[in-house]
Amino acid sequence: MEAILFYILAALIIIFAVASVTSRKILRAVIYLLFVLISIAGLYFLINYNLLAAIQLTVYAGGVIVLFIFSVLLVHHVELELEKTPLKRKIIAGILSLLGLGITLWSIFTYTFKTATTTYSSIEVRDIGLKLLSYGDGGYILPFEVISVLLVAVMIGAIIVAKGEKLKEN
Amino acid sequence: MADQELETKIKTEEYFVNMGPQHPAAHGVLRLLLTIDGEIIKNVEPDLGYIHRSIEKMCERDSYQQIVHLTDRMDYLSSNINNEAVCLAVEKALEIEVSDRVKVIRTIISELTRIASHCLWWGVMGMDLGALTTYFYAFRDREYINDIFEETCGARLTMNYNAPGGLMFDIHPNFVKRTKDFIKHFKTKIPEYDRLVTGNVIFQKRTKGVGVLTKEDAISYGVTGPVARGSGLSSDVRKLHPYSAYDRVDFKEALLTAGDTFARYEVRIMELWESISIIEQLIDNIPEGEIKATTKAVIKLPKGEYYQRVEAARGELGVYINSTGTKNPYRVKFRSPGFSNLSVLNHITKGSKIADLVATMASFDFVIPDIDR
Amino acid sequence: MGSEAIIVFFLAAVVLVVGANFLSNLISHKSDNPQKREPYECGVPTIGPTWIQFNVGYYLFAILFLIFDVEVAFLIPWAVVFKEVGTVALVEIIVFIFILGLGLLYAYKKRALRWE
Amino acid sequence: MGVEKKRFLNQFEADGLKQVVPEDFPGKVIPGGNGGNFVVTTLDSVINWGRSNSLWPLYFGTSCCAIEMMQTGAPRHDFSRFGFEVARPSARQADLIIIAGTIVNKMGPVLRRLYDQMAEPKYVIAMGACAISGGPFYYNSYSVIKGADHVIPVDVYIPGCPPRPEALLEGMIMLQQKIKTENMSHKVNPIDGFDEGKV
Amino acid sequence: MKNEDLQNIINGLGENLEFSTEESEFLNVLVPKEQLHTICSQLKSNKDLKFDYAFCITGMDWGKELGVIYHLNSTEFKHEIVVKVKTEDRENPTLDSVHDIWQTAEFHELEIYDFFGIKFNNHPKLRRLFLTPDWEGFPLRKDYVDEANMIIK
Amino acid sequence: MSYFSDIYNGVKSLITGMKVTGGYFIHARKGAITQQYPDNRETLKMFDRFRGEVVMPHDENNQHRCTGCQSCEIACPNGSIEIIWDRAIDPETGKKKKKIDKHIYHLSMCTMCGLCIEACPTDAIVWAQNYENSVYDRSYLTKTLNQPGSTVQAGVED
Amino acid sequence: MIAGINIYEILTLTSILFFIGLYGFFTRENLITVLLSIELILNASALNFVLINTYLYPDLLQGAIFTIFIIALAAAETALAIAIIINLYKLIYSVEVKDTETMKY
Amino acid sequence: MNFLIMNIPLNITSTIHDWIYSIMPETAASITIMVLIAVIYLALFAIIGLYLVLLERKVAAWFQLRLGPNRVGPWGIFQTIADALKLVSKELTSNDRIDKFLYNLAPYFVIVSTLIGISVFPFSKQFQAFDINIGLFFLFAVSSIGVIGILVGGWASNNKFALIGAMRSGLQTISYELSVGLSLLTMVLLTGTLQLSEIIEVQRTGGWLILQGHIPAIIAFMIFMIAGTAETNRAPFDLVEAESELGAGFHTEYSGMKFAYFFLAEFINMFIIASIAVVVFFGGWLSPFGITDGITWFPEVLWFLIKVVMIIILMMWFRWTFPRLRVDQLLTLEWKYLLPINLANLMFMAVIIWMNWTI
Ligand code: SF4
Ligand code: SF4
Ligand code: SF4
Repeated sequence: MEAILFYILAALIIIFAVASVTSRKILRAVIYLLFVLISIAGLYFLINYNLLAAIQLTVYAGGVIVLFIFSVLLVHHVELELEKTPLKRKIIAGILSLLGLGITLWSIFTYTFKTATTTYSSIEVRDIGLKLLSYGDGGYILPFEVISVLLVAVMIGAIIVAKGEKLKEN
Repeated sequence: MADQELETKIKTEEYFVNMGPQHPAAHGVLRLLLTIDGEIIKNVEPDLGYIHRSIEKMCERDSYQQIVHLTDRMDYLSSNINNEAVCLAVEKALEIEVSDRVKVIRTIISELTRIASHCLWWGVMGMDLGALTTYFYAFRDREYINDIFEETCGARLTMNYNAPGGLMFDIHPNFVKRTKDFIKHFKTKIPEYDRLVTGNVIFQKRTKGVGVLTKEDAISYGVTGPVARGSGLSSDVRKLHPYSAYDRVDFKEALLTAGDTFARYEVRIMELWESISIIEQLIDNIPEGEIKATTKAVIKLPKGEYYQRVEAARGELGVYINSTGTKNPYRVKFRSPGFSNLSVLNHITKGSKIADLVATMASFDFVIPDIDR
Repeated sequence: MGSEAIIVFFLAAVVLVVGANFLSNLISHKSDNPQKREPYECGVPTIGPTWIQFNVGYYLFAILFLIFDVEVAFLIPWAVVFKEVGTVALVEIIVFIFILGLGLLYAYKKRALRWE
Repeated sequence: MGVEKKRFLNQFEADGLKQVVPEDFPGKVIPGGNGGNFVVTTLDSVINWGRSNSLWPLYFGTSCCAIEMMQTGAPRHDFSRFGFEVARPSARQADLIIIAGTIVNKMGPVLRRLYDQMAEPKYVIAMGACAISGGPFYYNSYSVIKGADHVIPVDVYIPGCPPRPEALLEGMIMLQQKIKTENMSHKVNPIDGFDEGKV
Repeated sequence: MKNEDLQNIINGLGENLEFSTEESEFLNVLVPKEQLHTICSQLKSNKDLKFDYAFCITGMDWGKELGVIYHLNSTEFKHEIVVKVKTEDRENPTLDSVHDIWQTAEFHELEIYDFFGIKFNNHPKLRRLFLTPDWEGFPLRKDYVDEANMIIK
Repeated sequence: MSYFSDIYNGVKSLITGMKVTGGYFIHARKGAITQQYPDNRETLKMFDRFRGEVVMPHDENNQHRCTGCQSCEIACPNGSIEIIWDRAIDPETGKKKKKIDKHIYHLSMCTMCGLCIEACPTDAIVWAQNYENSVYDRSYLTKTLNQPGSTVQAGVED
Repeated sequence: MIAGINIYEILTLTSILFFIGLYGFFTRENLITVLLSIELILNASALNFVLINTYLYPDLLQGAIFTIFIIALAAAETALAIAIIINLYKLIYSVEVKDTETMKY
Repeated sequence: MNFLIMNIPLNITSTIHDWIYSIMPETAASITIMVLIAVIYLALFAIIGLYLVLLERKVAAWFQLRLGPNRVGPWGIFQTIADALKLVSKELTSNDRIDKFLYNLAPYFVIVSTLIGISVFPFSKQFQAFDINIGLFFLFAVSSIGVIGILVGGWASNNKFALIGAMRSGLQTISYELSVGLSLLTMVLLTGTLQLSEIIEVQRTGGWLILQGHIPAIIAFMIFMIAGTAETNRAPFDLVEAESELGAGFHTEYSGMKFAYFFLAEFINMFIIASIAVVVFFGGWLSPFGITDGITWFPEVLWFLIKVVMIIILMMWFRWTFPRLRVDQLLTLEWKYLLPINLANLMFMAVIIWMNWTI
């Protein structure tokens, strides 16, 4: 049954990804992307990385997509359609992508992965939390702090960009 | 899309929104054409006439008794006050002196009408600001007044109780008792209104400093009624040109100077107290007297122009009658308080948000048929 | 055994909801006229372009939200293990929130949180 | 003062007492009872039960009658007892227009537009003399439409100026009765042929 | 202030002013239409008059002439007068707008335009206020006929 | 510090407001003044001055008091009353006399102003207190007040 | 680990996703849609991290934690990019890639 | 992760369970059972939604001195059924210039996201569809995508009121989501787990969390209630469909079933928020002071529902008392008051736990 679900999700991911990069209505493209993201969250659920799935949903679906929608709402209108890409460019890009895909797949399939033999158990939030807060080997306490700096940097950057001239006024 | 096309399409960051004629905050059928940028209002253009019923034209073909019933339908919330205005004008022209009894009854009923009107306004103001319960509490209290009216006048809203020369008929024997009961009841309710709305932090934040109207603007725009008094412009006709029994009662003119939505709110609440005190002063000693001075069956006003004003719930209502001596008036003009108040709306809501516009409009207490006539 | 139950639940929900709508479409009574196909705006035709451009305030909040959202995502594992880890976690989070607090303060000072 | 009068519970009962309409009586007259002659099936009766008990009105009070309409919603009369209190600000979601007040020439197209934009099934109640015939503004007025049924088909008329809240409730109950006799497969849209004068 | 005093002051403001107090409780001033704007602005600015509050502006059809009646009041001195202005041109009546003196006039002039067809020079945006933009005729004129809408009793 | 006092005062005012509504909520059944129309149809009496509809009372001999003087028609501001009259020979005096054929009353237009009743010299028409007049078809609202075959009461003169 | 699915199938999926993103990146004319394509690419790689972690080193957590960081970075990047795009739009009223070239002058 | 198949101690459940397994291959059987559960939950969902609507109307009436619906069935209990029937049989309208796909998608989005949310609640010890190990966070995640439906629906309607409403909605939901998340996190510090059933277990021994957590818990509860009310777009935060300003707001163009979905979702969202509050602050299905712990047959569901209804009535009380905020005040409230207080409160709580001040 998991296999069936996997195939369903994979199909959804690919279909909506294609739809997302080809749709000529911009908000639809965003929504298709949202479906891709939700399906990926589904995959995470399937392998029991529940925390990841939830983060994917919160940050991506709830945050990034909302931000996208906001920007679309700001710059686009429901009756407006995107410009057509020249066919030539499409073909070239298509061929290039297919080529790249072929090479990647070829290299993947010619490599034998040592699939792990240890029995696999689902991840608890605890494990991740402990990892994030340990500073020994394999601990991530530093990146954790750095992320906060990054976030603040982004915040300040965004405010400066967004406010532009208005910032100088006050 | 070509660049120019895009540019012409987007450069206008402003857009138009119709608010009304069918809109919950339109107080009936006012249509405002809003020019908006984001949520900021750039311009408010009222479009009237969605309830323009040509009352002024109709008056030119009606007899003076018949005009009275039309005025009920103008500002239906202060219907009795409107009736009174026409009757007073006719009586002034005919030089009829109505009896004290009529004067006192008229005053009491007018004040009751004012209370009913302000009650409705309070309920609707709360509703416009999102506090829906106010509407029900206010209508509960209105219901008592309606009972008083219905018992005495036979109708709840459009009473047509005044007639040129007096009243249609005498008050009902229960009138005094009912009115006193109501006053007693209502005195406990106004503090409740205050607790529920006036002190509320959200309400204060929504109304204080919103839609500020200065005294100069109030004068220039000819604003009247509680709106003017909220801006410090003394304009109470009951004080300035007393009519009926107002010269024999003691009351204060509600006057505040802040000029914002909250001040207008406060003024009306103060007026509720004043109305109660006026009724209390009169209700116990209604003098005896004629209920209706005899008039001819066909009333003809002497040639001339007559202007009578009264203080309706929304402000000064002026009735201008131009008579050529026939049984119909030559020209009747109602100077409705809402009309001039409306003209100031654009001026004071420019630059505020949609929500502020709604709050300001609620504090103006428009009755659209009164504006449109 | 994975969390596929959630996925199945999701699919079932979608099917049922869409089905109900389909049913409703089937039994409802219909009529058509040109006015019905226009946007509803208080009973009068819309005026001017329906293009609405909002001012910058809107998306700045979305950006700030995104940033704090990421923060919440990071705080969750922290919160779960806080009792176990103890002092390190406390120091860690104080620094973390302090830095973000600085950002918030900056935004506040620059009136980015004021919507005009 | 005052005389009690018999009330006709069922309007069809009153048929015998119907008066001849004077020739020059203004306005189109819409006969009542839409589809009332058909057999009502079970499914119909279930759906009719739902529809009749869930009439969500649109805010459409133009003048004085609107106050009585509000009064009907207020504690004393409380039309929420019947489930009518869910007033929708958008025509798309409403089932019923209560025309409470005068309809003037400028408002006519708006009313029509609102009616057109409502989703089926939709019903109309004309409340008050103005909405029925122009009422006090029938003669001498240059701007009042002489009856809302010149603009849209009306299901129930409630005379009065303004009608008492009880009268409005009675009108709504009558509308419920009317809905209960509807038959889905034979339902004709009242608006069909309305503009051509076929009724 | 007494009507006579008012009359004396106002008389000095312009020429050909007609005064009357008959048939009215106020002092009526009939102003030639050319002088309307100047006199009105002086009525407001004159420090003894200060008519700053226009409480009623009425359009009027006297049968022969069309015109406007301004009821003015001074919020400071509480005295009141009536200013009248007439124009005989029924085809294309034009008067000066006083909206820059009393801003309330902006709306009232719209109403008068709507009902009487009197055009006001310098009015910011003259439009149909109450009636539909394509309405024919001006209903409050005495010679208005409208067979379609108006049923005469 | 105003930051915290703002919060305190704000919350306090909100709670004051909630007390008012909460009080009503607790006394919900007692405070409700709702009438149970239509269940109370039997007991629901209008005030005796209530203006429901204009009617013309007839006595047991099917006689009314209307002389057909048309005062009401003239007084009515909006033409809700139309009188169709006739002349008939009075059997007693032998003189030709005005008499009503039909006293038509448009309930659909009546504004309940009461002017007709004030105007009627013979008190032939009075207010009825019925308030339930809804119809499906507006032609029901045009009524003939005098019953078929009715006559004027003896001795009523205008 | 997903029963019945081996790592090749999963890697195929992620590669396809990656190249769809790449295709979009090349063909799209609009800045926002370009950004969408970038999101696709990022997601493909994040998915890869997780899956390789699951399949090859189920006892470690590096993949998962890295994915969290990737998501955080993606969010940060999007936030800034959107801020820039909207600012651009306010300047030249367009978010088309080709129009941005006018910015050079 | 546990997947409890509603182990209601009734024979009939297990009979059905066995029977399904007996007639089908295993995979099909488990799918069937999941679908069955889904269907049961959806039915529950509809019933809860409809009766919450009725409750709202009744409660509103009681606040307003009225009686509320009481004619359709005894005490009006069939009122909302009639409404539902009406809405099902109502025409679905749309206008010409919409984006068809997105317009139709939006209501599903909103309703499905709330539906998923309801599935993780422990109504009682046994009565829980999924006991997912990230329970709270999952709820938070799911609720964060519901807003997309509103945004998209408002945009796709091609209606100005709808667009303004949608914009406001987006702004409001994303802002207040932070406060919801952070106030819940404050409590997670106490429990050390996100799993809902375990959160309740923690409270079995230590008392309800709102008592365990002293002042910070109370502050967190207050913030949660405010933010939760805002999340569900209810008054005083109902700017999205502020009637007096925007008419019907983002769903101006929707009718019939689609409108019903939005309408229902609002109420289910309220239920979700109340349920979270009950689970996190008031001990879920635990009886107060363990008064019914000894009684084995006592349906613990009842406690859960009673508590939820109390919280819901509290939210309704807000709605029927307060005026609506203005957009900028809404934002000020969140970004100037709630968020900083919340962060401080979180640290306060951390310090309290670190110092072991808990009861
Ligand atoms: S019927 Fe009477 S009360 Fe109703 S709107 Fe007309 S005039 Fe007003
Ligand atoms: S009550 Fe008034 S409107 Fe009605 S018939 Fe009598 S006079 Fe006419
Ligand atoms: S009802 Fe009265 S007024 Fe009217 S015609 Fe008869 S007698 Fe005359």
